[in-house]
Amino acid sequence: MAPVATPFFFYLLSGIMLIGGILVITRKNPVHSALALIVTLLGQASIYLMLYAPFVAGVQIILYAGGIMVLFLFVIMLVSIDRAMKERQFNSQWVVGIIAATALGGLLIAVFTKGKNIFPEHMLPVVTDSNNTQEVAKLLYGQYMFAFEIASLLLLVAIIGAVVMAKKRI
Amino acid sequence: MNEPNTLSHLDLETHEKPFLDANELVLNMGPQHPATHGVLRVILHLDGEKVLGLECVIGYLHRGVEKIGEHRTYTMFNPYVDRMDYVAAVSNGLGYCETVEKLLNVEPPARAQHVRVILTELNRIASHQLWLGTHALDIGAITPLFYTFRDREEILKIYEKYCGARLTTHAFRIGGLQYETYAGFEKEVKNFLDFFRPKIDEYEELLTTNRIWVERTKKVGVISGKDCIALGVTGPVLRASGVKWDLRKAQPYANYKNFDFEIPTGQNGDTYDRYLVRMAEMRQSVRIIQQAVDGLPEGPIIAKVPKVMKPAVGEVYHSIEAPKGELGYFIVSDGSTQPYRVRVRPPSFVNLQALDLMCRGQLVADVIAVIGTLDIVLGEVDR
Amino acid sequence: MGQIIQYVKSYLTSDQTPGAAGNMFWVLVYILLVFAGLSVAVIAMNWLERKILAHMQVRLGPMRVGPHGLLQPIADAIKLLLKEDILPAEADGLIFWTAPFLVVLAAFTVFVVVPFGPTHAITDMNIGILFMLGVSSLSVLGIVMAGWASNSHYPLIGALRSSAQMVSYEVAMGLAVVSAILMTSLNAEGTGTLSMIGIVQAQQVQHEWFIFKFFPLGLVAFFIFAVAMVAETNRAPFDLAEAESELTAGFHTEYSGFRWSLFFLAEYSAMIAVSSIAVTLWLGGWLRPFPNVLSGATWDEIFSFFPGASFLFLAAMCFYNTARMPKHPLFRIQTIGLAAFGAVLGLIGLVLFIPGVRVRIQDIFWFSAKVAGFMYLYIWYRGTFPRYRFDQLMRMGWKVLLPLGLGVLILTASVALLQQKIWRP
Amino acid sequence: MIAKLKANYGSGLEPLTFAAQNYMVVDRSLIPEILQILRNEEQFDYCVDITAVHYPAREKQFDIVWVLYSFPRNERIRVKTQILDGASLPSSVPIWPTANWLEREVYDMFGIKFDGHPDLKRILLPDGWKGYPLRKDYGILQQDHEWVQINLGIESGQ
Repeated sequence: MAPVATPFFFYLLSGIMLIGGILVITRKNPVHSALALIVTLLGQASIYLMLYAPFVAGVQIILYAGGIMVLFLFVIMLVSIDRAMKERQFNSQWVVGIIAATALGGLLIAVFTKGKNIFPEHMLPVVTDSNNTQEVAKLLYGQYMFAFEIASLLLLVAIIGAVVMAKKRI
Repeated sequence: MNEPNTLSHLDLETHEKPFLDANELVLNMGPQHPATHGVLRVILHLDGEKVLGLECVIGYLHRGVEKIGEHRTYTMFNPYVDRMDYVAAVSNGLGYCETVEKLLNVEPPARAQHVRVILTELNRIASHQLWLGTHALDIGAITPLFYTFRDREEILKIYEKYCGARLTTHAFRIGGLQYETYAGFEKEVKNFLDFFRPKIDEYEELLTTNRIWVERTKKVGVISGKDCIALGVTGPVLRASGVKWDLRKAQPYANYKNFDFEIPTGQNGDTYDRYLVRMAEMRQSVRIIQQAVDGLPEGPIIAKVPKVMKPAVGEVYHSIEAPKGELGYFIVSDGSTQPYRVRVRPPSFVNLQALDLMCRGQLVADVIAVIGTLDIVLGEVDR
Repeated sequence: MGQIIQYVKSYLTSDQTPGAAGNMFWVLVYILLVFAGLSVAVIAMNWLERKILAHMQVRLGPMRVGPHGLLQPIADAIKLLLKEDILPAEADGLIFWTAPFLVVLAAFTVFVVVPFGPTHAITDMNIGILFMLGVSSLSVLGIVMAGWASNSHYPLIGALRSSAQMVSYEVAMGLAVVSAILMTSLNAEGTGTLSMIGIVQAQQVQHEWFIFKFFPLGLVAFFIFAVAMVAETNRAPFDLAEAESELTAGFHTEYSGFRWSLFFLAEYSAMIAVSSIAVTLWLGGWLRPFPNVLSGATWDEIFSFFPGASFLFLAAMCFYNTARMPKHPLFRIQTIGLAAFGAVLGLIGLVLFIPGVRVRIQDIFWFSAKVAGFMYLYIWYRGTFPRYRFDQLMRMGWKVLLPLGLGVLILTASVALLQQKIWRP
Repeated sequence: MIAKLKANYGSGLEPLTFAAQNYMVVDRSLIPEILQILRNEEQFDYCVDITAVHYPAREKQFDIVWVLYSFPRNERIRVKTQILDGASLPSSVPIWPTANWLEREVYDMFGIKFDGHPDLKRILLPDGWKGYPLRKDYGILQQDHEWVQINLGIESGQ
């Protein structure tokens, strides 16, 4: 099978993701922002596909694009858009924002320049097509079992918290 | 019965605040909406899908029937009443004719009375059939509509043969009937009864034990008998709330006292009970028609009434049990050929008032079910 | 030139799907075929639904446009295309316009992995079923966008209802699917698969459709899926999102003409898509019925006559009805039309009897026949059931189907584990 | 019953019968009291109808009619009173909730005001309409031309 992981696709998808990300924070209408975020997430799923991780890509689409973002939109649609449009977009904590952005940018540049030493190339063999999902499962339920269960517990706490907050009496 | 006659559990002035002070959603339903049975406009105040309150806007079909009545002679006004509740035109005609007969102090002959009962009860069946079809359609069952219309057609055929019209029949005249029944009338009515009895079972088979139907109708639009009386709600809605009251028994008119039938009642006053009551009423109507057509006497069909009717000065209120409830006429005569004042007490208009009470706290889908179960005809609400 | 012909020819000898073989020419051909077939299926479904529903309701349905209304869907399509495309004032134009395309895109893209036969699929992905669920879940986005962008209350409520409904029923659906996927791992290596073709092949290897596997576990999982899929496609009795008696038309109230017809197209192709999943997962996909009881080359031969025979039967029905047509001159065109239609069907039937065609076509036939069974169920539901209320729908999804799905999943896993331990000590 | 009421109220109340139907003409001032008594003590728990009749020649132009029915007694009675044009009546919504729409209709058609009514506005005619159609001086072809012109955009106003 011919490889699709060419630089052209990488730059195309990254470009789409970047444009989507910028739209998320610049659009005044929250529904537009959410839709732009969905575009970004779909681009991310495509990049997973390029990395030969189809299972993660599929899960990304089902959970984020198809599930979570629908709930986001659900909430946003119920909020009065007119009032949100009138509010000032960027809040006044821009000093903190610039510091955070610079720090993150510096980190990224550092990783990019020194990355060759941190991540040796082709350390992990490319997982073959057929048993990709099984490999993910083995890692998740074998090596990283504890982390996985901790994450589930956290999510459970979040769910209970949400129910308690939404319902006055249970 | 000495406690104050106010509504039991709800204060209809204000409705409770929406959850977390969210904006209440105002949804305008109608006047052009598939499930408002005509041109009813309902303004719904919603919290999500929960109904906090609603307001009916009516009058889109107002034609000033009462005003027209003041400018027509007693005979000329007769066809107009058919245009109010156009799915039960015969009942309207019966109520009007009987009221004027009371004013004139005439008694229609026995044969006319029998034919009147037959046609009126056929009309009750037709009206309930139309109700069942549209009500089921509102709740999402599309098939019963076609079954009921297929069978209603047979009734309309009998009307067409008798008086030439199918819907606005103008079947009765003041003092009796204009036309003798056509040859084979009795046989056709009997045939219809034999044809129709299994059809009621067919309707019930489709709906009565259908899980979704039961879930959609039980405990929906509940109204107690006390609230019904306070709001003046009559007809099957009142009977489904457990009040055994039917004008045909309580204050018999025409010659209903000669016939043997029962008043079906419900206990819970919910949409399902109203459905059962109406189904049972159709069976009772079949029973009445059977007795009437079996004992149809020979004789004249119209009493002696003057060509130009000039009733004595006075006023009369008379009401009958129309398919939808108490249909009353209040006619004031000033001794001339035209009524001085005609007032129609429409059952649909008064019953519609209960919509707000019945829908509070329910969901949007239930509003549709309740509008359907009240069985309103906008022609009668607006007149 | 010769190279191109060589390229085109090279696929014919391979036993893979064109996608897996990497042959772009055949991929395109398959895409066109699937797209055309789907459009024809939607048109046929439109006619059949109206006709079957009509006969359930003691009426005739379309009878005027063409013999027995056969040309009605075409007339409808022309009408819809010629209608004015209305953009409501103060609607969000861009989202309003893109929403129907997104829905159609999602509904059609899933057919990339639907296996009509062991090699009759556009491609075979190793995450096939996940891809189908994922892409079909994107159509919710289109519906939400359509409802919000219309800037009107009925579409908004319709969109809210339909998205809530689809998101909740996806969970139960996913659980049912997982329990079927677990069953694919019952082989010598103990490795399951997510590939659509692999799932059917697993049923072939195990000599059992998954609906009968671990009776009644497979059946229950199938039942959960069958309920969830009706809810997922917003069809009666779960058609609250477009309940015409409550919300006039739900999320597509404000749409007209071409864009409305896109929603229509998407709804019907989504119905076919979820039915395809059900057929693939539980009903043995393209496998013919009774492969175990009636096995052997003779039975294979006999079953391969079915496709042609069914078309001939339809043709015979057409000719019978042609003979019953009124003899009035006004009906002459209709009579000729019906006879011609019968002739076309008969011709197709005869072509399907050619030995070479017969063997290749039967996979597609059995798959389509099973899907058609589901389509009939959809119509039957619509003719029979009243509509659920929203809270009842949610209660059923979360309180009945979800625990049931979890239970089935756990039981299936335990039974599968036990069997594997005994089978492979 | 009627005799008892007659004994209590004397000249303010006049019992009458026409075509075997009982009704009583009551003085305007006694109306709230009589209705309350009929509802609470005489068990007339169902208000069938409220309507009015216009007599332009009289000094007291309007007849208001309450049609009442008692479930326990299975009996009907009509209460009638006469009022001047422009005079108002106490609302009977607190006594019979059904009076709400019935009184609105009387207001809509005759312009008679009911004090204490929770929401007295037109019911069948549109809100801005001028004139009260069921008064005798309102012609059968008469319309509120201005309203039609403004709200329906019909030039002729018909």
